[in-house]
Amino acid sequence: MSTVESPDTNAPKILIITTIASSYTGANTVGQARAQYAPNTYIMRVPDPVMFPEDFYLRCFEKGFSGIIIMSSGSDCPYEGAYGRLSARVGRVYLTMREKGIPTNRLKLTTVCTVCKHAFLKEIDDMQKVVREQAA
Amino acid sequence: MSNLEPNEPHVGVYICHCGGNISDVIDVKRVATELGLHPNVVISREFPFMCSDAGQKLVIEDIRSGKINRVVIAACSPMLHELTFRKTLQRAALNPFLYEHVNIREQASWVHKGDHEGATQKAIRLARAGVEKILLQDELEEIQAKATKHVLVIGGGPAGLKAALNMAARNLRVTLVEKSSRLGGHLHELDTLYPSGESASALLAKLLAQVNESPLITVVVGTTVTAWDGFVGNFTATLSSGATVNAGAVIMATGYDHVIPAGGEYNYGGDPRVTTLPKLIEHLKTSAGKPLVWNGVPVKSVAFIHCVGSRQTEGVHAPQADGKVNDYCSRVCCTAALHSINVLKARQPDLDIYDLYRDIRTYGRGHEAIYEQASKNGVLFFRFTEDAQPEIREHTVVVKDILTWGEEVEIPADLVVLVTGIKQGAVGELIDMMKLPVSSDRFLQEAHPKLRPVEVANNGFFLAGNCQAPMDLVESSAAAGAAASKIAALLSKDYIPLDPYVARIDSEKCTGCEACIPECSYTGALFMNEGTKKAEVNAALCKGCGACVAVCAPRALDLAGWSIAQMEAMVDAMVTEVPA
Amino acid sequence: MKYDTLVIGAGIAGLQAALDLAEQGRQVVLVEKNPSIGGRMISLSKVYPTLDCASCITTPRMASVAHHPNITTLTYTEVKQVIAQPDGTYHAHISKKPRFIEEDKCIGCKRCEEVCPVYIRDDFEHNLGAKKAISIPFTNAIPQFPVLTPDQCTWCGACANACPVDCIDYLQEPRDIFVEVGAVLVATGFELTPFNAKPQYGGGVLPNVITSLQGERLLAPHGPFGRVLRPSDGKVPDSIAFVQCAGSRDASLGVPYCSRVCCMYAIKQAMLLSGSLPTADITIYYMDIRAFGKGYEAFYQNAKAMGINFVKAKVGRIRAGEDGNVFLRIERQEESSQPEEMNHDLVILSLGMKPQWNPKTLAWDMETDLDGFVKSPDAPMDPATTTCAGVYACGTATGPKDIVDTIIEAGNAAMVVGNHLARGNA
Amino acid sequence: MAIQINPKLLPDLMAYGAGDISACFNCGNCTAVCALSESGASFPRRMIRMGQLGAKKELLSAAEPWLCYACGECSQTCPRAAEPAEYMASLRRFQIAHLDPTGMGRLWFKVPAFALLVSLALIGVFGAFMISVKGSKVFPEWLFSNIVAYEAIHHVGMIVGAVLVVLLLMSFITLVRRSGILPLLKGRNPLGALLWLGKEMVTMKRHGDCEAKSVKPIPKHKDPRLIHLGIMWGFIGLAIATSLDFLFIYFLGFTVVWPARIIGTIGGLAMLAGVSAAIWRRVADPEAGTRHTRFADGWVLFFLWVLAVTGFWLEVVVTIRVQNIVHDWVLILHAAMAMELVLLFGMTKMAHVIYRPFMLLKYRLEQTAVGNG
Amino acid sequence: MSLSAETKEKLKRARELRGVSPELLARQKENIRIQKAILEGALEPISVPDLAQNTGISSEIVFWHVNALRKYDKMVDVKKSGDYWLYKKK
Repeated sequence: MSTVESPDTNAPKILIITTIASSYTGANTVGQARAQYAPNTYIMRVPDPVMFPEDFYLRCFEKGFSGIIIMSSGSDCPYEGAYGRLSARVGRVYLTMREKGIPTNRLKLTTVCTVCKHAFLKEIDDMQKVVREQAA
Repeated sequence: MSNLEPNEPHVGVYICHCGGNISDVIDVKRVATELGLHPNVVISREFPFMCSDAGQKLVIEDIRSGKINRVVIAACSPMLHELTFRKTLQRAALNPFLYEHVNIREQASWVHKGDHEGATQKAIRLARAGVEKILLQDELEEIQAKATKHVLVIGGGPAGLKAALNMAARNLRVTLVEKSSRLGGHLHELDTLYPSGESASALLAKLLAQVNESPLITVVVGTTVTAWDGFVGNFTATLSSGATVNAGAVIMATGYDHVIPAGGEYNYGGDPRVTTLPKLIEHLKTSAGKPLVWNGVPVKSVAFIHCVGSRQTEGVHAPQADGKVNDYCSRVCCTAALHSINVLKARQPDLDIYDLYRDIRTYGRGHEAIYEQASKNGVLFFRFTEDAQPEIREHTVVVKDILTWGEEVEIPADLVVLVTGIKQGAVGELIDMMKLPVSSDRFLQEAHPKLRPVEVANNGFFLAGNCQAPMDLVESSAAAGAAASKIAALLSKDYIPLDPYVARIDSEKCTGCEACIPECSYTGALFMNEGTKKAEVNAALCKGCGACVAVCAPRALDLAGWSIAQMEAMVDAMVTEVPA
Repeated sequence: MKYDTLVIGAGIAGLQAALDLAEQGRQVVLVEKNPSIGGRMISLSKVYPTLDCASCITTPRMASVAHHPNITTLTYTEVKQVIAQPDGTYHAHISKKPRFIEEDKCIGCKRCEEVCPVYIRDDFEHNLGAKKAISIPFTNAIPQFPVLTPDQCTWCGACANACPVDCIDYLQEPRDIFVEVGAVLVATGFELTPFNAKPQYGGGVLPNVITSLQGERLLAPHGPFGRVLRPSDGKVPDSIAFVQCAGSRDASLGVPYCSRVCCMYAIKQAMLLSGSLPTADITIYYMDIRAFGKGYEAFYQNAKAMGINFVKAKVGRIRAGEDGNVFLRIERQEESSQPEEMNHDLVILSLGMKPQWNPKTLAWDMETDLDGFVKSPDAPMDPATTTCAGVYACGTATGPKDIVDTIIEAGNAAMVVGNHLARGNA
Repeated sequence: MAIQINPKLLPDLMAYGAGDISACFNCGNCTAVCALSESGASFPRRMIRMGQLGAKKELLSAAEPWLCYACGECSQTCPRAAEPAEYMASLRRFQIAHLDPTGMGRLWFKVPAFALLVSLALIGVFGAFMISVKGSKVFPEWLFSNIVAYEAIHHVGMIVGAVLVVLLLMSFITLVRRSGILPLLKGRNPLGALLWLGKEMVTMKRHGDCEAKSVKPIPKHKDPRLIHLGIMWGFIGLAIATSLDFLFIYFLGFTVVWPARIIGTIGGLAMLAGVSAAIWRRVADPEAGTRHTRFADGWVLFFLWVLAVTGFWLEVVVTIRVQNIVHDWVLILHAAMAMELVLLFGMTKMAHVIYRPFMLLKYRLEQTAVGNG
Repeated sequence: MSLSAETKEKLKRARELRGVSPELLARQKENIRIQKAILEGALEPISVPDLAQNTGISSEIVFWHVNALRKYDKMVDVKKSGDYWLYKKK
């Protein structure tokens, strides 16, 4: 079977991990405002990214994601202590990434609220630049 | 025909057009065809409105016919309709958690309008990810929390009083906690109420009498909530008195504060002839029909300036304490100001009154008549724009008046009344403690303005009155009634059904390493069973954050409905190629 | 038949109140005079301030009501009389209008509609679109039964011939239903102020002057033209005007009150228009912008930032120009006092709200206020109470209001009705 | 320089009849709906706002009140029922009253009882004057001529006439000064504007424009433009007839039926018809433009009507040459009322005969200046 | 499928009871004429103003019927041309 590959199939992909409480709603807000961004962005919804072990992120890179943005709830986080744990864990992921020679700017921990439209778009924009540089 | 074993997951996939909201951008037929190729997908359809009755019927019929036992719907945001379709599955007698909602509207068709191919491919990948996730999903059961038939109302203003009375009428016990020393809130400040003109004191007396009569309402004044614990159906509030209150639900009726003009705005604080509307109303209340005298000087002319502390623009207005301006409309001030003006004019017909506004927002029932009455009373109106604020001078106010084609007009004024807005009360600590969401205007955020207007996203919290947004008495009474109505339904049974998304442990895999224990922030939620030497979870106390999951080396811990395996399967689906 | 509550009107207010009551364990009979539940909201395009599509919020509620075990829904049915009983309950006489089909047989297959040769104006599309003399009211209608319009039918028999289940009944008569209820909730909603009330505006005469509800249909996903086109000749409009206060705040029309929703729906429609017609000029002529609700001011400011023109002027006259264009005469207030004619190719009159139904027709002691809406004598603390014991009201039956405020009021009404029933049982 | 507010002017203006104008919320509907409002001559709202702010000087010099023909469309469509048309009428009264150097004009419009008393008193005075001068047979001769010498009466009459001329002159100077017409005339030939004015006065085209835009078609018998043309041309006809009559009698010693009598009769009929229709419009079926008729305005119509009717009466009497005491009374009444009308000309609605053309001229000069500039 | 005897009888009774007004019949005839003219005039993609000019029917009425026919699958919109859409018989 011969398939014509769309340019998108090979385009670098970005995984966006969002929280139900804040950033997922924030991503909806962006949609409601009809702001536009590229479709190589895959939004994953979780109660809190604190659930992911370190190897989850490395596995994502291995499987084909070029960039990961973790949009946490930051100080708005409904779960006690979760943000601190998460940022510590991401710090450990960075160490492993360095060891493995993966540029650390391919993983970004940030905070996006339910109405943070501009922050959301800016993070995507920044990461698009990173993954395009990597691809080039 | 599918060659799946009967006990294997049979997935039905439904792609919603959402009118043209999705199908105008995404090739929904192609998405459905592509998903149909998945070995576990036995039905893959597209449909104009999945949320419509006909759409839901389609799902029900497919389930009832035995063709499918897992459902994936790619449509709008799950925030809107995940619950709708769970109920659909329930109607078809299928476990409602064997359902995955894929968002291809807010996060695909709406944001990739210019790239139909890219959006379609993304939709295919997201729908596939949904299929992979649901394939690994087990039948979850709702957790039933005990329903304590006791409600905590925080705030003893009219909204809190009204909510308490409503719930007492349904035989729910209520504890009403008021920070100040007396019930009634801002009703104490008011003279007469618009549009009826009735006396605020009389109304308050009536309400207080009803509250006093009710054996089910316990009033605690001069008290705050100092500690907060528990979950819907079983909250525990610790009061400043040291007492604790057990409640199944809580109504936030914490009210509002007046905006105090900041940084010498309109010379407020510096010029004794500049005051605010609340202060004028207080004066009206105490001066009982007498002509207006301010600082011992009889007043002949008054200028009212609207939108002080409301509808502010960055760069024009000084920011509030948190660095943001109040860009919202305070809703009640236009009518309140005009009502007070009419009261003044009735007392003192020869008083010259000037009203400087941006838009007169007498929107409510009977409000426009108040505006008209003010006009007929001879009040002279001036309209200014946000970028040309009126200027206070010696005994005059100067304004660039739109109604006079932008000419500068000099208005004589012995007294300037700033029509100040409303802001969120000083409840920062309380809502931090309760972890309640706040909107950009600092008021408490409802779960959805239309679907769940008086509920907070956090289970068991309800909103009544001005803590949610500025509203007048009629509106906050309605909000209090609506919140009470939701609680009457919530606490009507002996238990409250809760989402089952909590941590769970495969005790076979648990090595008893105890690494997870310090990760948990919720007392009693995760603990070591002394007998088995393995970790255990108390589902009613677990909040489902998943912090413990990440550190479990043998992967014995997982979050029900959000397992790492599911997430990994989704990642794999997202990166799998889509044929063009 | 006995129920706890009779809810009159199955718009968003009636639906929400019925659901809340049913969730509290009350038996509700919900009476709707139209062939489908859903009210005005189901016909709207999107709703402010979140820009959710109206159907997305209404249809699931409609489905929940239709399937709720505690709710009996009677559509195409009118309340004829409500009589108070000495024990404080009410007896209601309800009349079910003939759809001219047997509902227990009909499978909603639409074959009758396909074959019917008579094209008539579609009231759901506010006459912009067409339907057949027998047709299902609209795509998402609940129930999915067709209705035959007898005074437009030529009795040709085509529908009966095509019906696979032989459910057409050409001689169907109205049917009486009697119910006993503990309380009544009036949620009868609004209608637009008359289109032609101000002859200076050419409403109903100039084809490119349309009502705001027609504007909603133009913008709705399944609208009559499939896209935004003007009615006179199908041109893609390039310059669109909204005339605010075209039916409210105007003593000369007998509607001195503010209809509360028109500013916001006009801003919303303007935003949607600028989304679907990015190059079009859109102007809103207004007296005061009343963006008073939560998030509304930000919505208004967004619209301004999007390039929608806001002109403070009350439109005086509207006249026909060339090629279907329309001229609006205004006083240029913000610059000088000079009058000016503005050229647009589509004009939307932001009409106001007046009560859909006068409860006095039921000859009970329920009063309306000067504005014609149901009187709320205890308004500050009990907005749902009426002058009639055991009868409550909510939504736009008690005055103009938007969906957010209506839904909150409906929740409150459910509480108050429930309290009334609880008192009765005690 | 910022505009200074004078809040006391509006209540004063309202005393001239604009009783509802405080309800105005400045929406601009009146200006937008008005067929005659235009760039450089925008009304009624500009005038209303000036009134609200208390800009008395602007109001007294404005031509706009005279550009309005009270079609009533603004009042019919006013969202606040503020009656802008009536406000414009009040401004006309206000201007007229403020032109009267005696200050009586203000009382005349604001206090109906005053107007009634003055009116009746003057009829009495002029009646007495007539009786004494003409030596009527109504009363014994001694009653007047014995007490007051004919000469004395004559002299008083002369003095009153002189005072009247001075007052009218003063009014006219004030009018010219206030209206600000002089700078407009500087360095310009007013002939074009005068021609335009003449044409406008003959046809009242602007009045017609105003009605052409009315949403409801106006029946001919209620058409205010026709009514006004009838009154105006009737008046002019009568004036011509009277002058001719006077000339013929003076030079020939007798009058002739054509043209004097015929023009007079036609003029009289036109005026009678016009005035009757105007009264009927106000009494039988008042509309936006007519429902607020003030005593001072009704007075003019009443006087004109009585003058027309008594005029015909006398015409018939002269023609059939019948003499009796009733006819004498009618003659005295006719003459007395005519005299009163002339005397009060400057402070009543009659002044519009000067005001409107004058202000139309100013308007034309302004508009053409704008056009040229 | 043909009408059952019972339905036939009901139809006959309905005709007797309610009747069909001459205005309704005339309108129906006119509508059929207009729709025929529109469909015949739209064998190739055409705009509403052109269709109106060709058929001599006012563009407002043409547009209403074009949408009626579109709704019932007898016409389709093809593409936008200038300020107008082009419609075609299906």
